Amino acid sequence: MKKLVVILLLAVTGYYLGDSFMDLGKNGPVVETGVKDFYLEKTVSELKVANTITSIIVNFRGFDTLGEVTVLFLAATALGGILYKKRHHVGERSVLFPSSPIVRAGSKLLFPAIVLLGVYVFVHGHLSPGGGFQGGTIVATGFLLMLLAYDNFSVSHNVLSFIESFAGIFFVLFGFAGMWMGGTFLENFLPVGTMNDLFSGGIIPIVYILVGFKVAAELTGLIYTVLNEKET
Amino acid sequence: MFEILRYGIYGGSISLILIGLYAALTKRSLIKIIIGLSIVNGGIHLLLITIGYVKNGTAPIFSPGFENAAERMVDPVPQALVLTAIVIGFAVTAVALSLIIRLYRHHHTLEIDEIKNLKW
Amino acid sequence: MMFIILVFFLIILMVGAAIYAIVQKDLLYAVIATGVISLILSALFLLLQAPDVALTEAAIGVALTTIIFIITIRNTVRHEDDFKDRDDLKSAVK
Amino acid sequence: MVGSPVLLIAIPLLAAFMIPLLGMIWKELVRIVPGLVLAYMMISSASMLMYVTNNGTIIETLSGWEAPWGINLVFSPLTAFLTTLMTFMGFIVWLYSYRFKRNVDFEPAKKYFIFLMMLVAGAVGIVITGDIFNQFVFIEITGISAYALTAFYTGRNSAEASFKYLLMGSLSASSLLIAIAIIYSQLGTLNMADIADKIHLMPAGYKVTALIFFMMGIGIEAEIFPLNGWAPDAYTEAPGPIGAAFAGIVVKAGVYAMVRMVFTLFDVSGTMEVLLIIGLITLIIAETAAVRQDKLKRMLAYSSIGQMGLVFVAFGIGTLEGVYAALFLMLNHAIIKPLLFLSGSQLVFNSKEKLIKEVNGLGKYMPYTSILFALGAFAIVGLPPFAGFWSKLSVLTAAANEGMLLIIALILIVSVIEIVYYFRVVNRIYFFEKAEDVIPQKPRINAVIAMSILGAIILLIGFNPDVVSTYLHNASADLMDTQQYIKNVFSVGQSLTK
Repeated sequence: MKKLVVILLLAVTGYYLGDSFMDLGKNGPVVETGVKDFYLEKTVSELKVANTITSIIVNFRGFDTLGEVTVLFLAATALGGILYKKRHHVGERSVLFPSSPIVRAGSKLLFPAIVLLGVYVFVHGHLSPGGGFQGGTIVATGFLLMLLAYDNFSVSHNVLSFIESFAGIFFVLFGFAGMWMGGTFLENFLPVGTMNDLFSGGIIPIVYILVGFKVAAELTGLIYTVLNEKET
Repeated sequence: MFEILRYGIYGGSISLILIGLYAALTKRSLIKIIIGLSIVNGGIHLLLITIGYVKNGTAPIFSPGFENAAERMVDPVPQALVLTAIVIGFAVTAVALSLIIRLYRHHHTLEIDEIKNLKW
Repeated sequence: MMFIILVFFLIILMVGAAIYAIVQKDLLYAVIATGVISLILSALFLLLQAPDVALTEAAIGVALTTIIFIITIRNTVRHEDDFKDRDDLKSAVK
Repeated sequence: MVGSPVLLIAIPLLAAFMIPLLGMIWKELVRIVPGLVLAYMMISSASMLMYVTNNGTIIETLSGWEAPWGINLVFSPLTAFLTTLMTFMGFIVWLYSYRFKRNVDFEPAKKYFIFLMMLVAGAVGIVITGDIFNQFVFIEITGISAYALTAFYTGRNSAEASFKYLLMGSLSASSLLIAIAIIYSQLGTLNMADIADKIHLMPAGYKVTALIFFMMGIGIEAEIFPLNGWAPDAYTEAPGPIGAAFAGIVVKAGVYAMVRMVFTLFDVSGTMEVLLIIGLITLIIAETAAVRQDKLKRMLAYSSIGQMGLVFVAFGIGTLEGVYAALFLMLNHAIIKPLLFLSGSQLVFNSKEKLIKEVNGLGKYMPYTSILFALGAFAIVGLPPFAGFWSKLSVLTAAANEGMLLIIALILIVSVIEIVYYFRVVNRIYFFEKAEDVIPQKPRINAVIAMSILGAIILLIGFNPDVVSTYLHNASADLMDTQQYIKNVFSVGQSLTK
């Protein structure tokens, strides 16, 4: 009975969803020129950033990104709180998969490469696909690999929270610096340089690198907290 | 041809949303519910990306020498939104799963009917 | 033409994986099917000219989400219909 | 220079990132710093409220891009009023829970204060942002803080209440994203003023679909009827002051998002009637459910949902008077319900089950707390000399002017039900004998101060309702005038930072 009701509900939802989007190909949007043309134009002419998505995430909609790293920060904090036990054995964890020597050796080989790739991705976020989020998550997967392969591999919670806090603090301080330089919050106050240089785009690469550090630290901490959750 | 592509992707993403919603609303295992939610999120992300797609579009990244390629580029805004939404969705999923672990500690089951201590 | 066939193939695969994920009673397989959905999504994002999103989805959806699900399953129950503790199940299997 | 709206969000974020470091230096700092931040937010938004009342709306652009392109913050009379209210409540809740888990556990206490601060910051963000996707991000910030605070006690039911909240929260976040997708696909913009400017171009069918998805997405925070299943459990299982924070802060932000959407963003005809009907259903179901409860906090939670229903009824009347009445109700509810939660959780402090019958005869043992609870109860049912009376009167006047007699009758009937269940509790406090095993709790000095401030405000508004009427009039005029909103956002001349 319940399933029937749900299916009926979903049918109605599906019909209206389809109705809203299917016509888009035929008629197109009712407003031809949205904000995207402005973004595409200004990214080249004013910000000198090659990757439009980077310029949107860090500059045009930078406030969203600040909120988003806060969501991750809160999730990492919440996870620690929800799984909190009075006596927490640090460094002891349930080994997920008893890993073979091949996996261990392979992980050891791959780990620096993955971390290096992640760092490359977030440093070049304004020039090529990628950026803080992508690079940060790649670095976190590197740490995840090590955590899975070695049951005695541990990351220091203090170091992680240092990185997390400092990256977050500097992000907000860069925003304040924009205000202090006479503009608005998160305004790009540094010279933008020439396009396709590593040092171009003003504060955009700097902020994205901070985001990368923060995301990497938070995701690693999150995974580490869950991995340390012993079966009871 | 392009119309067919568009319909196909919209159809795929909407059916993902509906399948996920079905799982989230009818399944009795808590983990299945969260799986359903993450499928819904995937569908919505695909939907958003497809909105921005244009025929024969290129990625919204300017390469040296092609600074005037803007009119052929796909819409970058939905992509930025999806980036944000993916990370937020992951954060919510992680919190949900940790709550499941804690519920299991107390109830030793994941059946939603057996956990209902509180009235709905 | 090839492009459209490829996209349709991926979409059918993805919807199939989604259906498999919700009918499968073994939660571990269901979770892996969810990971497959994320993988296909990431490929679709790449085909739809969204390389940034594809990177993120590949790292978060495929690797991190799946692993968190698997850890949860290791810490709780593996089968959807399990009513009892895992220890009971273990002894029953042995 | 009176401050800047962006600081209301940036400062708490900065402090939240700093607290883990500060905790390593001196453990007391994790309590003091959130308090300082909340006090700063309160003072700053109050002074900006004065500025806005005299000089008109403040629009703050971010990242140096003007309205449709960058994200902007709107500090209009309405948002200034709500922000001041919410930050004030945040400060009161902080004051009440200053000694929370002191000398017991450091880690949970640290997290509690981070989440409390972020709850307030997220709610402020929902209210002052001028961009729908940004609003989504702030809804998630508020949401995650709320889930974590609901699951704060490691007891049996708190994780379940939190899970229920999270489930509904993430479903509604998904529907919010779908709504954003529909809007963006048609209008190519995410800025609220820009949407309000262009919405008439959108075909009506899409508009209705988008509006329904939006309502589903935001209704969860606003506790409207089909989406409020989480509320009683979350209010019951969360720590006492958090119930107050939910009632005073989160719900207000949700209601704001809802009415901003209905009044400004969309121009669908008939939405007001829908609001009215949803409000009536919520009101009647919640108030009848409240009578049946045997747990004190659950009763208060249902009463809170019912009050939100009344707020929506008042908004749904659709006239300027109706909006005025609704805002007045929100103000009163935001002050009275936290007082009830705070004093109520003192009354059942030492009990495990938190049942209503455990307050029997506590009037002798906890005289001050009991008086404050009784004051709150009298005020919320709308007895004449207290604050609630004026707001209920204004709702009835607004309905009478529109000739909605049925609604007046229903509101009066529901008020009678409200009187029944609140007076039952007050009756138990004063005229019953105390059970043997109930241990009265002597409230701490900071809790007493926090509750006394709220009580004093109730009396102040009750005896002199004119102190708030200027702000309420400005705020309701601001909500009704869509064209002015659009004009304000697009004429960025008032940015204070320049």
